[in-house]
Amino acid sequence: MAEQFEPKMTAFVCNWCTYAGADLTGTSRIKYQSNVRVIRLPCTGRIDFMLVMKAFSRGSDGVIISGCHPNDCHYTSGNYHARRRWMVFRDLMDFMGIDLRRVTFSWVSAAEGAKWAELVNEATNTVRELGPYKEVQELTAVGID
Amino acid sequence: MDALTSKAKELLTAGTVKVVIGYGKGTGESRRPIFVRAAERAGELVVDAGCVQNLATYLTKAEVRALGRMAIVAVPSTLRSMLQLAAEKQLREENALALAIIDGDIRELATFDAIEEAVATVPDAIGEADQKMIDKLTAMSVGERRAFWAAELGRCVKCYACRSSCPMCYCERCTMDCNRPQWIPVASHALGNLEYHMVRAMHLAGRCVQCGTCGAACPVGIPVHLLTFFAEQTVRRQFGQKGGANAKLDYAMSTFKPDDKETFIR
Amino acid sequence: MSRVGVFICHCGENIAGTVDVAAVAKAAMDMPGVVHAVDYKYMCSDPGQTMLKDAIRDRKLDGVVVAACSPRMHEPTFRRTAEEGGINPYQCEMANLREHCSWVHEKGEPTTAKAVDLVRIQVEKVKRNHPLKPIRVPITKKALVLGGGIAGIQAALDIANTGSPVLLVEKSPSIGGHMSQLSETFPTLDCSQCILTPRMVEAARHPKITLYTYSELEKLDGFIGNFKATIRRKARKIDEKLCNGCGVCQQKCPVKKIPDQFNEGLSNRAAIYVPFPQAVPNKPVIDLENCTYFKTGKCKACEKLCPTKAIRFDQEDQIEVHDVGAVVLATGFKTMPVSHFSEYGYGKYKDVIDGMKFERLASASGPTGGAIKRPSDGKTPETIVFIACAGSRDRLKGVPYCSKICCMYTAKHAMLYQHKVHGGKATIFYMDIRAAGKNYDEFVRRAVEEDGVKYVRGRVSRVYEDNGQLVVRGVDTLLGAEQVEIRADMVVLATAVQAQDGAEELAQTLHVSYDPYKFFAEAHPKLRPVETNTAGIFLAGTCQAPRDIPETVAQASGAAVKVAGLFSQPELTREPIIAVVDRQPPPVFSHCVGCFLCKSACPYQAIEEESIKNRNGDVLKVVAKVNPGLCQGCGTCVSTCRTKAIDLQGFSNEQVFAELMSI
Amino acid sequence: MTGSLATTTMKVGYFPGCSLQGSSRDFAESLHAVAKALAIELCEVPEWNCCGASSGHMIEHLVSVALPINVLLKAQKAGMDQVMAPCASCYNRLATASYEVAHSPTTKAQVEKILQTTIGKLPRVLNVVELLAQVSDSIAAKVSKKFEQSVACYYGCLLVRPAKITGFDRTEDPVEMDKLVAAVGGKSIDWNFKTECCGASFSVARTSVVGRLGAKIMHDAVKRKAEALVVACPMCHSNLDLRRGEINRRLDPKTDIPVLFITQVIGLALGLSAKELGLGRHFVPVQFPVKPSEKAAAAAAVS
Amino acid sequence: MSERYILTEGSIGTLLEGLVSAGQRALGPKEAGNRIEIAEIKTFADIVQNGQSVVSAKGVVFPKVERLLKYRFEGKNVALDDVEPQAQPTVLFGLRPCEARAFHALDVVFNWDSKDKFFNARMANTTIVGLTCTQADDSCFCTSLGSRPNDTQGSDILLSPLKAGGFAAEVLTAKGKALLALAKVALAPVPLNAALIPPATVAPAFDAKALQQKLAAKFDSPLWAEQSLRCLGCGACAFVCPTCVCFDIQDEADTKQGQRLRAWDSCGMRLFTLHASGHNPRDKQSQRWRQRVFHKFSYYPERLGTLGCVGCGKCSRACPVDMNLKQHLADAASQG
Repeated sequence: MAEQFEPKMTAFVCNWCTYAGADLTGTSRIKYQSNVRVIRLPCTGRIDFMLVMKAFSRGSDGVIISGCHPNDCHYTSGNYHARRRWMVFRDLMDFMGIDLRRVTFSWVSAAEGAKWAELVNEATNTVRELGPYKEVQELTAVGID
Repeated sequence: MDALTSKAKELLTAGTVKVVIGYGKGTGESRRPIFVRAAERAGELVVDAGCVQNLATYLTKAEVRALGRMAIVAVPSTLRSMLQLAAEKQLREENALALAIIDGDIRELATFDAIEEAVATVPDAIGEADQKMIDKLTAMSVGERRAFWAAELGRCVKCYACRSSCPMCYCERCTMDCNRPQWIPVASHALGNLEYHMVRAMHLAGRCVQCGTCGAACPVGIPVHLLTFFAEQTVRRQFGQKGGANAKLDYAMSTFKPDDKETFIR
Repeated sequence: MSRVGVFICHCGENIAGTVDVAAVAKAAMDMPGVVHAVDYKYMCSDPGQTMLKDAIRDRKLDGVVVAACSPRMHEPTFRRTAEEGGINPYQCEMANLREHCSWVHEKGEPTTAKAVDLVRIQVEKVKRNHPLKPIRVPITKKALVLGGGIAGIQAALDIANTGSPVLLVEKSPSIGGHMSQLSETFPTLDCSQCILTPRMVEAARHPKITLYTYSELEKLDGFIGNFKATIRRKARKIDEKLCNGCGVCQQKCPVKKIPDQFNEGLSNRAAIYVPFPQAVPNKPVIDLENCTYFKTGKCKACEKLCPTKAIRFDQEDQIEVHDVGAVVLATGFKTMPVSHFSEYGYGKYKDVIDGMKFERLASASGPTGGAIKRPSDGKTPETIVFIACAGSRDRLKGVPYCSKICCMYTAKHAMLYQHKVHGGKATIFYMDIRAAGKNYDEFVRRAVEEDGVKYVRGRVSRVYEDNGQLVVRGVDTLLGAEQVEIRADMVVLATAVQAQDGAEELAQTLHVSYDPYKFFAEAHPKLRPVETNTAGIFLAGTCQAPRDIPETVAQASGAAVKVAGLFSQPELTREPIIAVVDRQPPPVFSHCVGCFLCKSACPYQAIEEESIKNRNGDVLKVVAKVNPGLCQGCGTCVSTCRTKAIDLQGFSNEQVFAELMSI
Repeated sequence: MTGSLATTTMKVGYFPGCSLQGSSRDFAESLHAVAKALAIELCEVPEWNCCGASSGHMIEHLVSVALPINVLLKAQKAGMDQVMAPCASCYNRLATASYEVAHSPTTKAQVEKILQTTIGKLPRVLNVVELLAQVSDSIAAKVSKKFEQSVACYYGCLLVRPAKITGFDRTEDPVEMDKLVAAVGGKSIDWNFKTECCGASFSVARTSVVGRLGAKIMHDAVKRKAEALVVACPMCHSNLDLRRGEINRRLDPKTDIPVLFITQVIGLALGLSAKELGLGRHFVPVQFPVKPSEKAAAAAAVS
Repeated sequence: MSERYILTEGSIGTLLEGLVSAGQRALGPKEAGNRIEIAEIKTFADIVQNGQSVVSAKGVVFPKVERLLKYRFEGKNVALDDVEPQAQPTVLFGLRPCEARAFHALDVVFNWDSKDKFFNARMANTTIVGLTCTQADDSCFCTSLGSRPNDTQGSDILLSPLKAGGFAAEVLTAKGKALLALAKVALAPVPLNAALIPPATVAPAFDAKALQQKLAAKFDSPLWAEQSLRCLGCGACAFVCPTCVCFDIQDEADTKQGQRLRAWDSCGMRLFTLHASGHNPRDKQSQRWRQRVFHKFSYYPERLGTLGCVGCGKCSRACPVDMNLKQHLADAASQG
């Protein structure tokens, strides 16, 4: 590649832990790569599994999903439900040929500003190395005459 | 077979049920669903190896329900469907009773408890060929799997035969039909097909009774049932809960354990 | 077609220094649906807000995107402004250009590009926003106070004095808590019980306060203004109405050798006992582990001799459920247990004791009547060593924080010792002296200057016993880091303040969050110190962090005011960010198929079954319905719903989808 | 895992360090003998280098980190997931180094630069007591001749400190060695100087210091009826054994109680010979007051 | 009497090569697993001579998904990009006569009022080589619709197998003649005495004309509810059908660009007639089933002067619950 490929990263985060954590990253002025676009939801429980697939078919090269640590859910158990959803959906994506290296799940609390920066950087670097997610993005044109 | 006919006669004459949903002669050697409403036509009911389709689909079909109380000729997967439908408040004991075909003979199961018992005794493992195929796929590289499904789903025409034939796809409005927002593309291009089948599998994870009727229904022979089977197996493996085991709701995807074990969340 | 206005805030240099705000405004102007886009130095300033209001009016905006700091910071501000500008507050969204962009990325094109995206995301969202009305729910104007220490007592009294009824729940047989065990209090050295007991009595007598001693909270359901508290009243095995507290039972009880918790095990009590003479209520309890009757089935001495026939061996625990509108947590603290100090011989040597024991020794009502006698042989210690920070500020002991009260009470202890033991030698090993507080430093100075307490700045590495005497080995960092060894008759450890046992479990039953040390977490460290992040639950005293009595009392009153404030409203208005199940005209009625899988997914039991009937009252369809009072808006049901019949106001499928599509 | 060890072999990386090849051969011998008896295979780290102790970390910090990291990298290359360093000083250097690269990106980067490599997941560093503690069950199971002496377990400074680095046992009042002694039937006395300084590397430079410090330790141990001192560090051993003269000069009465390596104690209990355990190499001869049980045994043998 | 030449397997081979080198592609009934698909034909051996493909060949002229136009959002404006139909010159080789006839039923719809440029462009570039059926099954009913297994309508060339081997190729149109030229070998005319393998016998099950009249009076008959009781309301029948023309227009767009697609749809599906209000004029499956029958056998002949069905029976074979159209029509036609 002549000039470096910059991945599109989409993040779905909960409002109470990870979004707040990302705010803390800001208030602590910790720098991280600017590729990520955050979509704020009240809780990981709200993150519909289709959003992840949609993000890819919409052109994202990587997806980050993050919320409160177990036990810390602002809504007491939304993240537990989410965890189950991911435990199944992840396997299914894999079974259907989606590259799991492009999906990062994590718990980032409101106090873990540094972790958020780290997470975004690592995920972004991983995906940058993998390159654009053609396999899925190109599907939008396949099967149309 | 005689047993079934006489049972059906009895139920219809007694008025215990208004319709017996069963298998009858179809085109050529095939079997087709029939709806016997008069005792004298009970003779049309057939029981043989050709009777595999899961008729439970009709238990939620408005036109069939309108006929009155139903008796349904049930293969094991049909029984599991009935339990799952009950758990999801789509079927009540007064709606239907089962005429279960369990290794050859016919058993009338009028209560969910009875069905639960029966279900507990019959193995619910999926067919060997299907299991082989799933193992083969899981053994592949992710790229190979992608290629496999791209080829298979490329044929999909979105006729929704899989959805329509599935006993658990009773929703009046499917996610597919939801257009604000348009979650899934309507057109049957590669992306639309991939997303459609992904959603279907997810929606059946923890609810699939593994009858395979969806796969059998596909006119272009896509093994769509492998997707729901896999999703269901994932649930069973990780949470020990399964679809169609009991009439009380035990749905893995709307419950949780604080100590659910995963390895991928950082 | 919507008319969206976009307002980009420079936040001084905070955003403008990194992001090309003018370029963002220009890009925003090109976005479909945007009819107005400007950038301004401080959007949250008065002129900034006025500008927003004017724009809404003049440009007839129906949606507003404020691209500034985090919505967690100023969303309420700008929604209020939008409302004043004449549109529904929920037609206003914020793009986080500061915390999520300018503060975390380098100046440059990509950062500005991201800023544009963040704006576009919110524009696409706001285009799909719907006007929302705040939800109104009634308030039960009765408070529950957990913990009968000084914090609980104070909070209960203050709330009760505003006229609202209070349930004061204390798990031990008497209210009073740790303060009732203290001898004198710093910095005034007035007797703890002399100032506490009147409050205890006042609480007990107060017409608006119901005491639940020897009781515990089993569970708490519901939400702010509408909690349901389940309280277990443990069986005292006596009829409180009949008992007149004469105390005969205690005297006659054959079992007398039970270490007395109130005196920290320095004296004994009977199997039926009143924890201490000034206990409120002054009614005994039977301690089942030790009562002969409960162990062997024989005895019943107390029953025979009780003049009022108040003993009830067959009494059972009672469960009571009460509606309350607010909860004050005042569950207090514990001190670090023995096991942590093997190097100080704590637990090994009788004469190595902790501060609480010393309080009892020094207390006029204590086992020695206030005379300082060492536990091993009752001799008066001629030399005594106090070790401050025993566990505190010590990562190895799992307590990196300062316990805050030790410096002061250690000084007090030394002082009391000097007053009681003339010619006694008191030495204090300390790290730093933290005597910030009214008259606190003066107090410490008095200990040094007037009472001749010897302060040695340094840590103690080991306390060991040599020829029947304790040897305290430490270092004096002020005298050239010399090792010092002091042969002492008694050693007092200022053990660290820790969260009460079971604090974590309680926090989880109440859904309040807590810090790594199991102290309950306040909603905001500076601006909301007495709230928890669970609406309607407030904090008082040491369950939140170590603090002394004056602070505790102040915070308790603070919590009480919060409760009073809540109760002063006719009803509660809540954010309308809740789930709703769609309703359609007949014949559809709702897309919900009534599978109720959402019901098991809801953490708040907010999903109910609704039967849709025709005129003749026959049920046409049973569908889900969300109780707006119970729903907290997590949206778990939304992603569980296969037919997409449930949606979350403010984070609807259409909004989120549009956000995603705009990236 | 401990229980199963009786049957299966456990593989552990092994870093001898200099002392075990010189001054503390007795330690080495007893260690190998015991390991053999417990079916623990000590796999020596291929072409290991100095741990960077003593002079190393006094003079050049970076080198004192790079050296042990180099060792750990070699161990990791050799597929080891734990490395046991019997010498407390080696142990401390290895542990400190891996702690530093784990916690300071800058140090990590510098070290990577020096070693011309990238540092991945390093093997866990164990001291000898830690290792034996892992298998204490099988030790207890294998005891053939109870070690009935009452001893003072002496940990010294490097084994358990600093806690954030060793993360092993109770820093201020360690007990793991005492547990091992108990496991083989011995009685470990309660005394005061478990973690007192013994003078460490002054062993050569300033023997007077060693004498002063050692005397304090020996005094308390003897006063509390210890029949031997048990150590897990070559320096402690040489200071208390080799320098007994210096110590006794400051003691009244003088003492001749032996100083044993924990491996030797366990070895004796497992019924290994004095030779296998290198007991002959001590300066203070290893002998114990005869126990009543032994008397009985002897009597029985005669009649 | 049109020209008839002998096409040996060999000359079919060269013909196939010829048309490929002429920049055309040959599609035809081909084995795919346990199904027959309309797929690329390379050699004569590829062609399956008996049995029906699951999905019809209609996709060649009316793809399951086709792009009608593209657009981009430029600021607040939308820029349109026209899309030209991908009309690759195609020969449908060895198509069953019933399917060959089906293109007419499509044509009458796509050129009913406005002329559909996409359909027409594709149709113009398509040559059809029919192949006489020598085998039929219980779902076939071409003869009931006034057709026959060796019907020439719709084909540019019709191949009929000769007893002696090879085929009699009847050239029916100029297109056909041009195609045959690509064989690049002199073709012998079929001698008059040459014997053909007899076409399949398909017993007529009803009379289409009579059916049409019957239907006029049967709109409210309980028959439809009875027949459709087992119908699941999926679109399998419509999507395999060579004559079904129902389509849906869908825009797929984000904030940057979009495309307008035409995709197959089916009147058998509930959603097909669902109004935004929630009202559905064809709410019951029976109504949708009736619509399907009436559309093909009543409305088509009335409005477009042709049947909307060719009796290929693909729908019956594809149906997961064995809705056998022939049977159901026969019942409709027979009942009073």
